[in-house]
Amino acid sequence: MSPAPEDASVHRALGLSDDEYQRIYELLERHPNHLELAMYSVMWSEHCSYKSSKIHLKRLPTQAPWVLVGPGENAGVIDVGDDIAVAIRIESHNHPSAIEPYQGAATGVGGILRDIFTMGARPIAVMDPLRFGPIDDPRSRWIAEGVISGVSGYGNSVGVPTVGGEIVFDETYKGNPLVNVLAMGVLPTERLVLGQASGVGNLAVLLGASTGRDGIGGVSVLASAGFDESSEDIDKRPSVQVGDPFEEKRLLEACLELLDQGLVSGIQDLGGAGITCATSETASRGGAGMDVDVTAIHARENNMEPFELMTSESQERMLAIIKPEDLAHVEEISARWEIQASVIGRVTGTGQLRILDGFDGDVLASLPASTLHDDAPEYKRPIAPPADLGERRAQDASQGPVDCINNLLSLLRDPAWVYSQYDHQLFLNTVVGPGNDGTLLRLRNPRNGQETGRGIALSTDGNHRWCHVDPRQGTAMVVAEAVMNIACVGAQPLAVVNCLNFGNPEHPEVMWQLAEAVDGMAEACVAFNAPVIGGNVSLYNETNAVDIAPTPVVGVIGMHPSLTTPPPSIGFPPNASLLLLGQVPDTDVSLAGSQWAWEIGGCKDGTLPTFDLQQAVRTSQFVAESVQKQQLLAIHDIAEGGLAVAAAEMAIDSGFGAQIVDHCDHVSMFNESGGRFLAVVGDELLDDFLKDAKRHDVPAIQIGRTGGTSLNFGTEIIIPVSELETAYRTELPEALGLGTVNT
Amino acid sequence: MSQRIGVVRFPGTNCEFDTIDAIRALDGEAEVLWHGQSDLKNVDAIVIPGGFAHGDYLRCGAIAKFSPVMDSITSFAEDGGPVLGICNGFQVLTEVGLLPGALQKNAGMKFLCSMQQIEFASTSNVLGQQASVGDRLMIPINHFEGNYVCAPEVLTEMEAENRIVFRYTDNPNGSLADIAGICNQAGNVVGMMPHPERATSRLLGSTDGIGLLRSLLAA
Amino acid sequence: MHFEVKVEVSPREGIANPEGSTIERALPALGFVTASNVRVGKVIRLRVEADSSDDAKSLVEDMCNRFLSNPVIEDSQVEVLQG
Amino acid sequence: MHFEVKVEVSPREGIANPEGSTIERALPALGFVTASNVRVGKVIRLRVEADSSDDAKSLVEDMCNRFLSNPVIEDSQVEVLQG
Ligand SMILES: Nc1ncnc2c1ncn2[C@@H]1O[C@H](COP(=O)(O)OP(=O)(O)O)[C@@H](O)[C@H]1O
Ligand SMILES: [Mg+2]
Repeated sequence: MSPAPEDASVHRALGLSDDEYQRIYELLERHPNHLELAMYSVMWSEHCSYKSSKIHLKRLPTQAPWVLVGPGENAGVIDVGDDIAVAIRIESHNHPSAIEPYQGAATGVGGILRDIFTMGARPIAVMDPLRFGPIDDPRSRWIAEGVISGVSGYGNSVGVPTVGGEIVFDETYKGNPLVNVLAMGVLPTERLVLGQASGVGNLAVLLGASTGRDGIGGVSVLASAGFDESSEDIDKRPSVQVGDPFEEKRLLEACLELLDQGLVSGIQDLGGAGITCATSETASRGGAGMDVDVTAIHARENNMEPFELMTSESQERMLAIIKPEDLAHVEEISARWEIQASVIGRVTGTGQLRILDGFDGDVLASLPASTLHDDAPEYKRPIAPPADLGERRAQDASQGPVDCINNLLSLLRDPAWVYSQYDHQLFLNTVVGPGNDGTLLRLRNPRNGQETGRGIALSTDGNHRWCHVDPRQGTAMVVAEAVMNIACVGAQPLAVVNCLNFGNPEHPEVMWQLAEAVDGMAEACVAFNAPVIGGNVSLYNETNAVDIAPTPVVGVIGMHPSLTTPPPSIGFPPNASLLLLGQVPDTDVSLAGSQWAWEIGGCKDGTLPTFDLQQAVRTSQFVAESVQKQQLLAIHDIAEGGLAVAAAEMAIDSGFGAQIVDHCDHVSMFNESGGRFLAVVGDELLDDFLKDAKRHDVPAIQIGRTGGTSLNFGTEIIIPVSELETAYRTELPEALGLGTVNT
Repeated sequence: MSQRIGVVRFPGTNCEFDTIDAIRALDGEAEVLWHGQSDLKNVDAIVIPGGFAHGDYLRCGAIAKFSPVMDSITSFAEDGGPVLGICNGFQVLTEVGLLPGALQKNAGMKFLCSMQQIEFASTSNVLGQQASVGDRLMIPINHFEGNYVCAPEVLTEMEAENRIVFRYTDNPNGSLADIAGICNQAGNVVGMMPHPERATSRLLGSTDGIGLLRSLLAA
Repeated sequence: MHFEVKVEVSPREGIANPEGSTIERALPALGFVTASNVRVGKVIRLRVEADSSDDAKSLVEDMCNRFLSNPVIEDSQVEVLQG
Repeated sequence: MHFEVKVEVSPREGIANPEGSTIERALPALGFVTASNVRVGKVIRLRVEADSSDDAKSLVEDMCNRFLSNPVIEDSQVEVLQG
């Protein structure tokens, strides 16, 4: 047992537990000073250290022959052939977006892009899975509107297209929106660089924006003399970061040019924990140490304290490790792109991260670089399923005010109001953009722009309702949905990234949800042969001690092997056969976890319909191949809102209706059994197609014909397509189109 | 025959390589012209592509207009050289005064990215060589500031001189007189908000921009 | 009664102002005098109906805090110009 | 000498102001008092070096005419706040 610190209030105010303090004492074999404490506190925060989730994340499959870089680096990287690699990552910016929606979302986009070009890749796509409180809640509308403007404002200006995403409104996110952002980039495989510092004597150059007092957050307690007196200054400290897409754009171009010219041996973006994180991670990944001169950091404000400089989360900065002889060249490129470049560090062979007041000045902090992350605590937090799980699962989710026509109309929502604010076409790759199932991009060679004749498909998906009812199966269904979305554009999955948005990890039920979700994700990823190559965990998503519904969000990336013609649209053509593919709902079909049950029936529990993962694998593979062979006139997967919503979206897309036999009760119309698609096949191909399906062991039943001006379920439910379209198009513009109020 | 096209790159420009790809796909040659250099490298025509030159800070084009390359382009245009400004490029051309008027924020105060139908209102300019008045094209738009305004007498004059090049058939942004593109008196300088380079491939949904770029290449 | 009101919304002290910094960086390069501390904000002028100047002010202040600006990053100042 | 200067750039009379009109349309729908004549402009504050207040003003006015505002759609006003 080590001696107690002089003043235990210091580390506690910084968010470090007494045990964590002990650990630091043991690692340093002395008491840490305030600067060192500040550095440990940011690096050992949940956000940076994954201390609650690490033990579970180990159960995810991460390997495949095409995986070049798995979890742990800034982004996952896969080899997609032709000497091209693809980098992909997803991250959350939930809490910042709740306070300042525009900047929260904007800096979220900026941050994830840096993760991509850190790997040497040019970012070519962003996706934004978004979740907000109810659309009739004014504050949720204000947050939604600000977030969407922020993604638009930053993404468009920085010059990376936003090619898809999600928008979900639910009570569970009231007060705690989820703003996740995914980015994907391409690079010549040989340019892949990792965030590591090596070569004693090499220089660490800080590139980009000046360092201000942004996002100093918890550490700012160090600014006030005594920790018990509340200091006005602290409140004034701007913990809100403002994004500058123009700075990011110049930084991106400059970094890619530095990489192209081979001037960089390691590079790391500055995100959470700022310079502390970037210097310690690069040093310890490279098995080296680093001397950092705080006075060399270009600062936005005067009189910044060393702990402020070391922990600031100012945006649009990167740390590059270069050889001393290349400095002039690096400075020349930086100047051309009008970005600042300051030599703030030197690589040493000691393994120590030393913070100095001038390279020859006083030592302000000295700690083994690797202890900041490798020795971060790892918690095995208590896990317990909810005590009333049995009762919850016994509930009947099919009760409620059944009115199939109006129920269907109320479940429709067109996300076009959102994505029409995003440039989704830049780089001339977008074959299938937002508004469909998966997004499909041309894959071109990043060296010379040559087409490869292949396509990259992306989809992001989450479903808090399924995951609330059953986090394990729900998460497996979420992965399946993402795979099914890309199957609709002819692609098969290569890899998965995930963002685990959960409540307070100190609640055993939340840890149970997390553990179950990880297991469900692992099962599905194994089944689809799509390893998890990266992700992010966002915990403490709660309002007034109420946790959000578990919301694992996945991004799936897949490949279309021969992209010569666009895949079929989702729209119904006239006069063809409408088929239901996939798992045939059997007797235990249930509305549990469906949008109908939550939004209309008012029951949030029950037992999910049986989900046959292997069947979903076969079906989506079959659909992807059928799309590639151009056998389908239209295709759409069945997800939120069930068969009825899927059919309505197909009708709205083309203006043609369909006559569906049976399926005219609310359970058949709105259940969300996983692994199903609606496909439209021309009469001349029908017999062959059905035989083919049978050969692939994919259930396919003809449920109706397309055409006409209405969508019919059975003989009684008849809805003019124009009425569907009005309901679909008006909801978002009416709620958000006029502006919103901050309440 | 303008075979070599200079494509201007300001910090913040983002459509330069798309524009170059589209030109090369039509067998044209393309060169990047860096904003800080006044040398136009003997190109035969110039495109100022879309993006956010200097972040569009202050106003779109406000900082870009001071670039050395813009001085050279102004002389080039005054000598009759073909110049096309697309989106942000159109905004820059109005800022430097090669084209009249200004582009304000969209009437709906939202960024708009969508496929839009436009109609040729005049063909006596560098883009209209292979077209007829009334031809309708599907070309994507992608802007926040595309709402064209000018003084009433300027509009009257442009109409009298046949200088409205394109009009929207369904005005998306509140543009005066549905204007999507205009030209100078001589017809060698054209500015348009829609992006022809985004309409050059069947895989991407439209090929209606090809004729426009061909016309520029032939100017 | 009609009141003409002017609202000035400016970035809060310490909060980055990318637009201002970009202008600052550009000025000397464009041949203008060097300037420092460049900050760009918004000014909104409007006419409202209210019973008194004080009323007009508080109406617009509310509008300002909830709609025209976000107090987390912006300061705003409301001035009633004339009745 | 240092001078703090304030520049207000406002949409010209007679030119539509989309930002102002959007706010005007939104106000009643969002439950605020109805306002008319809403016009949104920019305010730029900067510090310049000059020999006198008059000098500072004319320096910034020049900057304004050529750079900070676009006379086709905007008017501008320069005010020297303090020396
Ligand atoms: N926030 C958003 N940003 C961009 N695109 C979005 C957003 N929300 C939805 N979309 C797009 O709208 C389409 C439909 O979304 P969604 O209903 O979530 O699809 P699915 O159910 O097939 O996963 C998709 O193409 C998606 O990418
Ligand atoms: Mg889908």
